[in-house]
Amino acid sequence: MKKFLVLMLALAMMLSLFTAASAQDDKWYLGIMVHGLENEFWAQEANGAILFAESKENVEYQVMVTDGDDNKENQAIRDFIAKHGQRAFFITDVASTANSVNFAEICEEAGVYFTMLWQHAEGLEPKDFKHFVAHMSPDDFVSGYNTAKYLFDLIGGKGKVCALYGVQGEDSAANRYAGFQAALKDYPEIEMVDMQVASWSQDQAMNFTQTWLAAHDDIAAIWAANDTMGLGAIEALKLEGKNGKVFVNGVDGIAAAFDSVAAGDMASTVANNGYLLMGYGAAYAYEAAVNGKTFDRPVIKTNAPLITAENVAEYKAMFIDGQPEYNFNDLAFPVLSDYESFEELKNK
Amino acid sequence: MRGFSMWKRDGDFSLNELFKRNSFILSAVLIIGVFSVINPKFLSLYSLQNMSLEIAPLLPMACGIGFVLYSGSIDLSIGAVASVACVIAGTYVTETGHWIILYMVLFGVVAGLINGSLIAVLKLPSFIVTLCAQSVWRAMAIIISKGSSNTIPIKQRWIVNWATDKFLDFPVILWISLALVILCLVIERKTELGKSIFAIGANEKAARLAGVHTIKIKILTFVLCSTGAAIGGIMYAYKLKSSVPTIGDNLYMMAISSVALGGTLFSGGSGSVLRTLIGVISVMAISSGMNMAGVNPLWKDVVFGCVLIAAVAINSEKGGRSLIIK
Amino acid sequence: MSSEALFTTHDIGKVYGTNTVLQDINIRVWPGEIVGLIGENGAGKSTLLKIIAGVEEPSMGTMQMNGQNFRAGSMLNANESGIGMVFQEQSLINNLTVAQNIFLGREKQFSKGNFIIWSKMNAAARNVLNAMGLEDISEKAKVRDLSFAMRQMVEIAKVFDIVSAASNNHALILLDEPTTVLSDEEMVVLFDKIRQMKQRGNAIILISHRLQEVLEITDRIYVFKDGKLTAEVETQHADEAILYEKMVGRETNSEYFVSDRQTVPAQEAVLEVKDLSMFGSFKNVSFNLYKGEVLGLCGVEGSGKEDVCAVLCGDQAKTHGAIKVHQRKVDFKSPSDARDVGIISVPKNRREDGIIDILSLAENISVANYQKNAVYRLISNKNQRENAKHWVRSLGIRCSSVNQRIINLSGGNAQKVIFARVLDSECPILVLDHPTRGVDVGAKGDIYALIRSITEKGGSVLLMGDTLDESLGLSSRILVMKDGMICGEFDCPADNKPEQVDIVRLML
Amino acid sequence: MQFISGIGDELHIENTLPHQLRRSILTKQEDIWMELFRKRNRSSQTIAEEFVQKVENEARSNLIRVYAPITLLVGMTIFFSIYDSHFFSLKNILNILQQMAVPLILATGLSFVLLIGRIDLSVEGVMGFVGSFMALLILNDRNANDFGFWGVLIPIAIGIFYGLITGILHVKLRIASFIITFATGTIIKGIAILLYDSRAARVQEQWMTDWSMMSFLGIPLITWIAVAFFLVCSIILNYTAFGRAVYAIGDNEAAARASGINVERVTVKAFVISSTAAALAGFVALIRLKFGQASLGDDQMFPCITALVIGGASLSGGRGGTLQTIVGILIYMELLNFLTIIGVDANYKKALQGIIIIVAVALTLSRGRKTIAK
Repeated sequence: MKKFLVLMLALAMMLSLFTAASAQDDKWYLGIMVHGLENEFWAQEANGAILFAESKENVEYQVMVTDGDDNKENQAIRDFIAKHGQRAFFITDVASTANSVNFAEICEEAGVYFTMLWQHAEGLEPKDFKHFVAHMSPDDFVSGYNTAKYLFDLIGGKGKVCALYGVQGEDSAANRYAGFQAALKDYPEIEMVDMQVASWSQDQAMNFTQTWLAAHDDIAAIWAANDTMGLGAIEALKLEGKNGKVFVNGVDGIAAAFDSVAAGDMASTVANNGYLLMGYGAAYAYEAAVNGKTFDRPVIKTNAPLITAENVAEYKAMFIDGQPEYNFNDLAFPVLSDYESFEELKNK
Repeated sequence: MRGFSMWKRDGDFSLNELFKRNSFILSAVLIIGVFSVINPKFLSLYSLQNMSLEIAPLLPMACGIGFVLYSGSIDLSIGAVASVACVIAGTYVTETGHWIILYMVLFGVVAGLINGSLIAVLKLPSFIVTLCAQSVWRAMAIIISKGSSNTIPIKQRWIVNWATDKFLDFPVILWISLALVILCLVIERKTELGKSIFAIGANEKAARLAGVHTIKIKILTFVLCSTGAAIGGIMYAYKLKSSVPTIGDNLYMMAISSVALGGTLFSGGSGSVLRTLIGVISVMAISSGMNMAGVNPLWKDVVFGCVLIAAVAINSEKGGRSLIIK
Repeated sequence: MSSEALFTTHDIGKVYGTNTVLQDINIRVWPGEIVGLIGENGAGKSTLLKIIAGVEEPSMGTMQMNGQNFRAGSMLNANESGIGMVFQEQSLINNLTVAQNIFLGREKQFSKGNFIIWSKMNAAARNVLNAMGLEDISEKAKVRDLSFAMRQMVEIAKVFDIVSAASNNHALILLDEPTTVLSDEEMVVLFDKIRQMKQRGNAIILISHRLQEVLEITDRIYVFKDGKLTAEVETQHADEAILYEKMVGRETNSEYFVSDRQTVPAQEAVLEVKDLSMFGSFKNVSFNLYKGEVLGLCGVEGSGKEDVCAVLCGDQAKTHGAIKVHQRKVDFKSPSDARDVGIISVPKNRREDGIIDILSLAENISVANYQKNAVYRLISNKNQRENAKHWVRSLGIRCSSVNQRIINLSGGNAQKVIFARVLDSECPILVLDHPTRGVDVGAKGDIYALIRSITEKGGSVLLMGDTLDESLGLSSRILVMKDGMICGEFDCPADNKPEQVDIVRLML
Repeated sequence: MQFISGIGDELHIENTLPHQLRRSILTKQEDIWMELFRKRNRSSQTIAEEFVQKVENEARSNLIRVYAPITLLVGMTIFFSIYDSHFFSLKNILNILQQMAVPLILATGLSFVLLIGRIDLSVEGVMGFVGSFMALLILNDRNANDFGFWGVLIPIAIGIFYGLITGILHVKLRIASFIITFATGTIIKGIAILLYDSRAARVQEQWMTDWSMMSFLGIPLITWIAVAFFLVCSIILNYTAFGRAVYAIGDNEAAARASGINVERVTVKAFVISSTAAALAGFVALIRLKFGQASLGDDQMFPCITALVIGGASLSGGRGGTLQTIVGILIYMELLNFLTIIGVDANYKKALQGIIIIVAVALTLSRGRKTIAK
């Protein structure tokens, strides 16, 4: 019976709260949507957005993770809107290409401004939505292409290559691999031995690499779709003493990868620079929401430098050991000047 | 031992009994209560609509797997089945129109038949069979979707819009899945199938000797389950207006935990659709509530785990000490 | 008989919630005597033993072992102070060897450090078995390979060893219906084991429903009724009549098997069995079962009669031969097929194969025929309960409500529920496999009457009696099986039943 | 009368009834083996003869069932080696040995839980936690910690303790192990993520790097660790009272309780062992990868369980053990490795795996008309 009373109590509390109205305020609420925080790069993104939010005194923020799950994302943003109404605005690393449309529609319906990073669906254009402020991303395709190209040059344009794929069904995995394949077309003498799905997992990548090394003794390079898999491959190589001899790359630019590049184990990685992406993404959305700015070129490709032995030191200093300092009022800063060149490459 | 059955009891009615039997509602009320204390807007129409939108597709899946759990088996493949259904529906609805729903339901039936006959006829452990089925269907979903999620072209999205349109303030798919819940309730309480499932779950040997068609019933159980999963998958496709090959990867644990949260014992022979309904509502309330309470995402897993344990502990049907919990 | 008692209880009582199952029990047991406990199911016998053995806590009262106060917190304590119990349900572990079972939970004595030395244990087990005269059971054999009876013997051996190890020959051993699964000659073996124990000065308390046994082996008999100790009888002054009277407070009637209601079967054969064989169990069994007939199937354990029944109710597959029901040839893939053509069975061991434990009475009754309570193919729970109530009334099942879990019923009542189930299925042919096993005298009577009314209504029964005279008393015809073949047939009309000895002669 | 007539009988039983015959047969196993390959004309047998035959057949099928997994393993190995020469190369064998370290440890621990008919989904979480927490305690690139071996012991200890908690929750709250371990697993993984707060630590401990290189008799050290753990557990399982109790509970929990076994304690112990395994696995995985992510343990548990079942363990408890574990793991690892070597398209690989495993289980499991599969 005691439980029963508790139940009654709870009911009473609820009823009393129906009447209670929440206080109106003049703050703006930034919803930061990232895939998760266990991954370093995603955390970097979130921190970028937080950097911005803290640079503005009338902005409060909340970080929400989607685990790359469309449902969770939609639920989360609706919850946030339910909480803050029109005074909410979003910066999102959208869970999947497909869901970008839902995201746009939900925000449009609720009249909430947002900037989108990375994926966006075919035919989803900021211009079609009043509240779709901008779309920013370093191009996964480009990253895949550049890293692959760099590897192939290192091995002199010929030899056996294996590839480690990300999680099946995730777009960044698919696009990066597409970039890799595009590069493959440019190098006819490169022999593609095998591709395996290591699901961003260091352990699996290590196992696959070991098996490859057992099956073929003359592998020249291993292309990995992200840093953790690259690191896994390198661990396998270390056991054979082949680290640094067989070239491996990564993408994302996590601390471990920077170290590995510095140590000469990893040939290259790409610094996607989450700070810049989300920091400025948030800045764009803020300008639109608060000051009603609109932007004539809302689809923005950002600068994602290829990290190699030469430039690793300076970038590590900026991204890992410290946090970059950005002037979030200079909205032109993040824009990458020449990205059209890649567009026809994709269509090719 | 099930659901609200208390009210239909003749004669021996007592508030205490009533409470014991239906305490599983308590957890849901508490969860919702707590979160609405933290943030009153938790119960605003918009937020309720939002939750209902998430609850709708999960319901048929949870109800489906509920039956498998009542029968003492388990099905880990529902997520993957949902993925396949979602992918195919999302990819081809623009060509076939809504016939795709029928096809996908049929697909669910087939998937269930495969599981069921492997388990009931070949007598293989459901855990392993469905685990393998899971990897097979997952691969299928990936292959069909060519590895990435695709949205229905913006021009054609109107085709599926009706699913998320509001009817009496709530999305159509919610009403659909509520209808399905009622259907499941009828199956559970009113049909030979439902009753036999519980008999098998409680003591298969005895049920068999008493003339229950154990093999047939078991197969049907898994058919129910997979069909529910397929319907869930379709709903996701219509709700997200896209085909997502990874949609089911977390769903099967979601479904199973919501059944457990309703207080169903996994030892078989007990449980009810109503408990499942409560379970699903609670699960969604938890995740929505944490968003609205602004819980630090780093803490989410921890909080969810704890709430799950607590809720299951409160809700579990006490089978008496004699009952062995595995 | 030595002056001072080995074990005594003072006003022991047990209360579950509101209902008292045991009150003011005062018994004394002297070293070197065998005491029998008899009484209807639910009379509290088993509860008392469980309390003594430390499985359950007494709600009130005290006990004394060897003069000093004793309160068994757990079975282990009980064992240490020299009290051991053999349970009704078998408590051996099938996937362990005999030796491991005998010393389960007592491995310490054979272990060096923490590790068990198997050779030592096996040797010890060998001795235990030999001491029990079970030379032909291998201590290395897995229990799952043993027959039921042998398992029982092993279990008894185990308990004997436990307690005699604990106390030097002044142990108290509790046997809860040890003979239910034993075949006659195994019973003989068991009994002289018990007598040996007695010689050595141990005391034995024995529960049994077979009164002849009790009379044969015990020195004194305590009679229980409704949780009270109603009488104490010196065995030599007792006979069945007296005991019945004291137990059920009702005169034992010559009409025990209600023979006057025995029907004369019609000529129409409802079940025809031709050359039925099951590889390794029975062979070329042929017989007819006629409308309104009780056909008794006799034979020792392993004569194949159990398997005949198993095949007839679809539980096992026949290897060849033909079964005809109502002149239609049938072939069963599962019991459900048999049910569909009108054959259903009351299984032998109720706990595992009979009751659906955590479901309600009503569910348990209607499981064999859901559609009966259906309205437009949708089952009405109301009808189901009404139907259940009807059976509860007509079979006199004792229960708090039809929603009660069957697991909470006493053996006799549970068995009645099973009967309600098979009757509810409206199958004309019933296969009764030891229908009165572990059922108290009162319930037995009811069940006998029930069987009569079944045949009167034109149903047919294939019966395997729990005891020979049960088969004799009930059947209108008896088939005797030996080594998987039918080796004799007796007509037994109500007026002149054949002699038991003739049948036994054929069986052996 | 004479039951067994026939030419050259080894087994003479005079004047006996079948059920007595049954005894003598069960006790004269040797005779049965002799009988096994004996010819006899099947017509005109008495029941007794048939019975002897039946026992033989059962014994035979039993034999087959016990040795099916091993046969499968040998067959696979031979087939693979013939199919692709790389498979049986020393290098590849060493790979398999190294890759099976973690699964072997986990499976060994899980086998206890499976034997008592429970399941433990929390191992992945524990593994991830131990790995990532350990990386934070020993010399690493995230913080100044350098607790050396304490940094190894403390996380493992916590991992073991967590198993204790899980077990106690399971027996006290009486929640199905499937769901309670899922919950506790979620929790501890969450804790792991909390601890390293979004940036996993990279190990810089020199000895750990050395250990990953070290090998004895050409076999990598971590494999030796796994094998050692495996052996210890085998001894616990086969030579201690606890081991017997585990089997007893798995076979018949009520009976085990009745014969004075403290079921709760044994159950908890089993969970402790499985979490110990998980903790150790986390340590080994860290040695391999030197990168303390919470995802360290992901997708580790289901493969192990599959492997155990292929090996002949039963999910409902009671069946399984040392042999089943090692064989199952080997089969599974070889299959994985082979599919990679011959370069099966990654998309179809998983599907193929699933199908192969179902077939394998179907082949190795013994099932009768009355078998109950759940």
